[in-house]
Amino acid sequence: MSEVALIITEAAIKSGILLFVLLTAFAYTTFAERKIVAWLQVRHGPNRVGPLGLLQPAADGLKAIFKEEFMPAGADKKIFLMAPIITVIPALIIMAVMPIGPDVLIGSRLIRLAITDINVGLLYMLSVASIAVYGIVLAGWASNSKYSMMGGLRATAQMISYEIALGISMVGPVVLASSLSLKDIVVAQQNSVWYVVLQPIGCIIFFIAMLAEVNRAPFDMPEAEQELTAGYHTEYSGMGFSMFFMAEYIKMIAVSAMWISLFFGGYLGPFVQEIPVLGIVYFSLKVFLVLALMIWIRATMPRMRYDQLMAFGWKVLLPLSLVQVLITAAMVVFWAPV
Amino acid sequence: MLVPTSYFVILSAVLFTIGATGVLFRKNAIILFMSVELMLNAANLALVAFSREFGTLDGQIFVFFVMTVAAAEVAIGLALIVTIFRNRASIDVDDIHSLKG
Amino acid sequence: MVQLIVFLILAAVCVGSAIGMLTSKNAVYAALFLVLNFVVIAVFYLMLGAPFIAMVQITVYAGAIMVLFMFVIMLVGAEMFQEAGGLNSWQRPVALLMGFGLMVVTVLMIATSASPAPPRDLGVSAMEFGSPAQIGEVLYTNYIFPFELISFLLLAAMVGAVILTKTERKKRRVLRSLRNKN
Amino acid sequence: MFLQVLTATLTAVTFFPLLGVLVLLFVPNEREDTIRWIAIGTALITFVISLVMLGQYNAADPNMQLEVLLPWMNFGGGSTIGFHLGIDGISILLVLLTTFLIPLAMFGSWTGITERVKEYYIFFLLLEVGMIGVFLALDLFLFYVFWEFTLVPMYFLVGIWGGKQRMYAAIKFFLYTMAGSILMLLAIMWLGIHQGTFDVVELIAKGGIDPSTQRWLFLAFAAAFAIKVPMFPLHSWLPDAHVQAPTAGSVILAGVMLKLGTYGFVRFNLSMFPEASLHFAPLMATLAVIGIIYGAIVSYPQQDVKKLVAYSSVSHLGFVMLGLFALNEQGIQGAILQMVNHGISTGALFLLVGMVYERRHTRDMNEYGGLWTVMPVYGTLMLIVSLSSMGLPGLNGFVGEFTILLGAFGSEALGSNIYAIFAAAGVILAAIYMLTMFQKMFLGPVTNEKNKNLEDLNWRELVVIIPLLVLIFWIGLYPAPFFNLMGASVDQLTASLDAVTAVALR
Amino acid sequence: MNLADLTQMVLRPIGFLGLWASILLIVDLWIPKDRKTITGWLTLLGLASTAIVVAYTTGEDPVAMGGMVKADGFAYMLYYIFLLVAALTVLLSMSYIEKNNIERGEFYSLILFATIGMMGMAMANDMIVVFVALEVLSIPLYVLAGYLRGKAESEESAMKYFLLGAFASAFLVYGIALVFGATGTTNLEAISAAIEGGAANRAYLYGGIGLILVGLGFKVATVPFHMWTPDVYEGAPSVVTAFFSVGAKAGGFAALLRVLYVAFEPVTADWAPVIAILSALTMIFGNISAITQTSIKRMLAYSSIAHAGYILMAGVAGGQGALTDFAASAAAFYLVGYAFTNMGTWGIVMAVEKEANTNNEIASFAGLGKKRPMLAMAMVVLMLSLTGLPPTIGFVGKFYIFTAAIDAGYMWLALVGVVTSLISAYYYLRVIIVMYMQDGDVEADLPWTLSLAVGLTTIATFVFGVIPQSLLNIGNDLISGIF
Repeated sequence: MSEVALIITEAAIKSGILLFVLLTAFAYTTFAERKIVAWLQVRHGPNRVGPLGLLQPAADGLKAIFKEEFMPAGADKKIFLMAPIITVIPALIIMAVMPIGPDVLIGSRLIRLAITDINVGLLYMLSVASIAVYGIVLAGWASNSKYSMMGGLRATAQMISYEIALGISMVGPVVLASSLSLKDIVVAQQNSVWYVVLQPIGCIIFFIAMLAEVNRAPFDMPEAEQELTAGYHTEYSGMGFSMFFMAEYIKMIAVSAMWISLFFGGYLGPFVQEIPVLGIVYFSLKVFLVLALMIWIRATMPRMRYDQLMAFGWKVLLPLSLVQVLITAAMVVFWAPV
Repeated sequence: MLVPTSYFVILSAVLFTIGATGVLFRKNAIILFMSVELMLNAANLALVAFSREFGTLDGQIFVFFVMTVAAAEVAIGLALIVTIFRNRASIDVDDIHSLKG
Repeated sequence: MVQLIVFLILAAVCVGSAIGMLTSKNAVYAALFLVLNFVVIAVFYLMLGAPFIAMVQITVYAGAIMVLFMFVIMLVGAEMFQEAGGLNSWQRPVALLMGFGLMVVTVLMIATSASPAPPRDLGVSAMEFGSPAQIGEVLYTNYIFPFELISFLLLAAMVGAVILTKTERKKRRVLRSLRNKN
Repeated sequence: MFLQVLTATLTAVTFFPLLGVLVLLFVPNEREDTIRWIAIGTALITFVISLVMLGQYNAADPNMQLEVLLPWMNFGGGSTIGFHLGIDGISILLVLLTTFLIPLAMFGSWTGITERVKEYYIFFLLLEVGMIGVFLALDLFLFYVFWEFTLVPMYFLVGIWGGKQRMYAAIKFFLYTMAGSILMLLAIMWLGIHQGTFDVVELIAKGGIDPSTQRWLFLAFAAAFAIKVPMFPLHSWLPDAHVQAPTAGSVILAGVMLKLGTYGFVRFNLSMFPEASLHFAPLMATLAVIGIIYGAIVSYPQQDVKKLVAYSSVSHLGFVMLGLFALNEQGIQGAILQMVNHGISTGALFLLVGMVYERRHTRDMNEYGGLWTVMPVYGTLMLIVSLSSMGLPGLNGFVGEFTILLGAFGSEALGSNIYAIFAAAGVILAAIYMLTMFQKMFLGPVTNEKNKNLEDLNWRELVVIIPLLVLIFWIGLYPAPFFNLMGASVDQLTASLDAVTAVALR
Repeated sequence: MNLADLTQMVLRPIGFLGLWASILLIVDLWIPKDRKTITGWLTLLGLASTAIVVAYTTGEDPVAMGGMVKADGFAYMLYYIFLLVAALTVLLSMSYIEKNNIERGEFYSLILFATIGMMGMAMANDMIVVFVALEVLSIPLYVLAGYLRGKAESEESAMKYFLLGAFASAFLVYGIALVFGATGTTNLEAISAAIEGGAANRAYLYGGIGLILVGLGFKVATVPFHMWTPDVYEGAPSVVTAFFSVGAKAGGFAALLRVLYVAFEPVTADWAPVIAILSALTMIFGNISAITQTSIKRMLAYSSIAHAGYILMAGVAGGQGALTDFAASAAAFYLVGYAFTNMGTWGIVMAVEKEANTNNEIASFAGLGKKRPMLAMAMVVLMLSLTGLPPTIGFVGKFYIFTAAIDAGYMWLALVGVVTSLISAYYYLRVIIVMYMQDGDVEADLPWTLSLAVGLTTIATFVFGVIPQSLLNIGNDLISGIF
């Protein structure tokens, strides 16, 4: 087989695996969320379908598929149908540059445990994440409903605002590793320490901003049930609704993966150099912990008021992240690269 | 085989003229503004193509600056549109007729 | 060859979306067409060895600028405005014809004068060409002056946008009463 | 050096009126008489300074005298612009005429102007600066500055204190004159660049512009001057401006401003572009003759006295132009003297018309009739001045016109007597329209009730007219001193012209 | 080269002003709302001290930042003009923005930012700096044009200005892209060298030059890219109009002349006739359209178009060796003259204007000659200067620029210039007529800052019209042998 064909085959296989993993993970994240929240609230959560309710996601999926698609009156049909798709696609491709383990040798071939590793990886994730807004804002607009519209607009404003803090808080690790490639950043932490040690503020800012970016509690304003009756996806049902749901949870996974890669050494862990496959395990474990943390927060934190949320983003997070960049730059200049 | 630079330039010229036509053709201030953005993008495409042709990064850097400027322009432009809308619920440039000409 | 085919397909999409933007009645559609156009252009950037610019293109243009557009369109309800009459009946075809003529002339001019040969191969450095590191290197040395200059631009734009849109409550009431009078 | 320039006679005579302006600025508006006295006093002192200048002047020297030269500006190209003043036989009489007429005109408008008095006199003094400057400037740039500057005060004088149609007249006057002068500006710039200097004396000395270029330069300068003169067919602004201007304005307009044009022809066209002058002499002479006849014919049917006098100016200045383009000594000498004559006679005519206008507020001849019986002194004066204007021997007009005709007859440049013959016919026509006017207004019985009780001239009006009358007789009877003043300079000019003529006719 | 190079001597003026503007933004927060005049004075202080910095910077090695900028005499000359214009604007605006209830400290900062943009344009030696500086100049102006909040015409004016400005920028960028495609560089001197080398693709090059001309033509409002001017000038707050009718124009010309004289010098013979025709059209159209205007703001708008034509005339003379200096100093001098004259005129317009954008008819000047003789006299001097009559700076400027054109062999252009000056006399005179020869009940509101500005400009207009040598020397000394 020629080199080109090999590369294509490799990429195709990796993509297939990733897709499968993501979809499964999505399904079980929803399940996990319901379970964890239930435990935290001293309930049982889903436990009817399958042992411990483990088949619940499958049942939910089946139900969504067979449910009737409902088209609101006066909706812009084309865009109404397109919006969920536009939301899902970025969510699916965002993980393409995420390294989930060190390079492994299979036969004579060095396989990277990421679909691709490009030198603008971090930017890629950021840009794909920024595209995701469209689905939401279009869904809100196309539904021809006040509440959807408000939800959509709020989501847009919120995401744009927090994207800045998110982007700037990334600069710290990037400067320390002097690369925009996620893989390089992870490797750099191998040689130094996890950047959470060097970048505590950046780490926290990123976490907060990423919660807002994926519209998770306490920043789930756009879909606030009490005010907006679920926001931009109010009018969606069936597959449309589940696609939004899917996008949201996959994005959760994606940003969690980003967070750990930037600040918690990604796939790094004991003996990962010797046994590369351990990287995948560490990676999955860390992601799961972050997801659990997010669910925990959802279960315990009250929702923020919208204006407070915006003010917090612009007046607290953004300046803080700028200060963080300044400190990092000073550190790098005066104490030589760490 | 690499695509010849002139193909990109021709494409960019086509986009540029479409944009320019849009500015002359449309009346909705927002769409007019979007046409301008299209023109800028056409210019950017040409710059990147030339940059590749000469093997220098100057063109790419220029594009970087154009994008920054465009972002700033959009901030101002949209602020203006919002302001005007507040006062008079229309952004049709023909409706803006308290000034003649 | 593969590249050429990809180019031609994408170029068709690109021009198609541009025309779509031009002819859309609905501003939201126009904006979406433009987003598509920008994304395609980003792909061209990748083809031209400018990955960094491609990513910035998507983040800034598609992710920020066009979202803002969309936001404003929805906020002010601009998509509802039908262009009543628009240009005078004879002006429209004239404008279109002029635009088309200009396009043909430009294309012919470029096509006849520029060499159709593909650009030279960048060789080993091809992988690194246009990488963030390289861009940064140039940006912070040769182009440091415009880079600093642009900070004033951003500051001014920020101040300006705030000034333009910030309304004091009192004034608003006056405005509203004025509008009611009219 | 700067101080020297500041105290030089020519600088003093040019800019002294500015001192008066400065003083006037601090006088309160209400004290009108004070304002008048200060203004007239300034003008009189200026006249005295000009007499001092006359004393310092050496009539035997044909070159520029009492020169003032100060580098002024440099545009970084080669040519420097200088502040260059000087006087010679061609300009001295005109300077004296100006300084002489201005106080008279001011005095004459004592009762005529009652509104915005201060501004009026300020503009008048500014006008004086501009006109004297034009006659003295020896640098093209400086000349142009003064030349254009005269427009502004005149524009205001006509526009603010003029008659009913004053705005129209003012704008017409301004645009017409400016239209000509901008062409001259182009030529000036061309000369400055290609000849490397803006200095008139240097330019004349340098010469050597090739004849075909000279022609268009000549035309460009001529455009400015011909409009100002005004030559037929560019005269249409003149009746409007004259009729609408206040009396003193008309006096200065006719008495001095028209001479700016004829002076320009002598100083610049004849001196700097001799070949072109020779080339265009027949054309200019033809236009001049047409002007003489046309002016006279159009004057005849006018009912408005002022308009009549205005058109007669077209005719008189035709003589001046004819004399100039005879391109010989008599012609030019006569022309220069005729400029002075016209200033005096027409100035006096306008003043006299103004006096009766102040009494009756009309200039329509039909309103008058038999004035002689009511105002004998006025009638006598009017008669003398009219006769002078039409060129009766023994009065000044005759001397000028006769010399000019002599020149035209003997002119090699024109090469034909036909011009002189037609011009002579103009003298006769002048007699017709002048006498008709006189007859209509002064002779016969008093037909109009309103005229019955008109007062004759008072002492102030006599003070204004008498000096003019003295000059009318002086020049008419003993013109030699005037010819002496200009003789040497004109000789020098004609010598160079003759050389050119000789070459051309060979 | 690194960040430390930003402290290079030649960058000090622009850096100093930038710092001042930024600090002013912050300082302004502590200045009480009803005493924003303090901010105005601080702005003036900043401009004055920048002028001092400029004076101490002249004579340094001009090329800096690896050829990005070239702060030579031409740039310094223009710095002075920009600082002057900005200072006059600040002086004019103090009472104006207070009167119209738009008093905010940011107003002054925006003026400073725009000034920074102009300075950037004057020192640009690379297309990228031209472009960025142009935008730094334009964006504050868009905001300033819409500063009369709640006034529809001001907002519309800003909108129009903005859309056309953005449109023009797009042309400029595409033009630069094509020139880059032809020569492979954006550095002005390198472009020139590449063209001389002969390798440049002519189609790209000429297309690029054309589009750059269109782009900059929009900015400086030459025919046929002028249609935005009257509306924008009329709708914007008068003080802002004054600012951009001089400042923005000067900045645009600075860049235009530099680009033409330096980058496209080898192909002078090809672009000079185009510039000549543009210049002629601009003069003719601007002046003829001004005749029919009844609003003084629109009249001045068209007049400013016309004046762009005159300055453009200097463009044709350039690119021809020694003549280039001559033309450049002519343009600079004309700009100085125009700055004084026009700022003064707008000051008077503001004095007569009761509330923003009212009382703008020329007819509303009726009777000014009687009521406010000094003010009317000032207006007369300024109008004469705009017409180009001696003894005013406008005349010297026109003389200078026409001489440059004739020197370059464009006699016909000079002819168009003088003929259109004659046309312009008609409508400038009309203002004088109305003031002096018609009666009216005009009221002029002259706070002392306004009278100071008007007085200074009028005196300068007159004095430099009579003894311009000192000014000429500055120009000649600074601008010699630099292109």
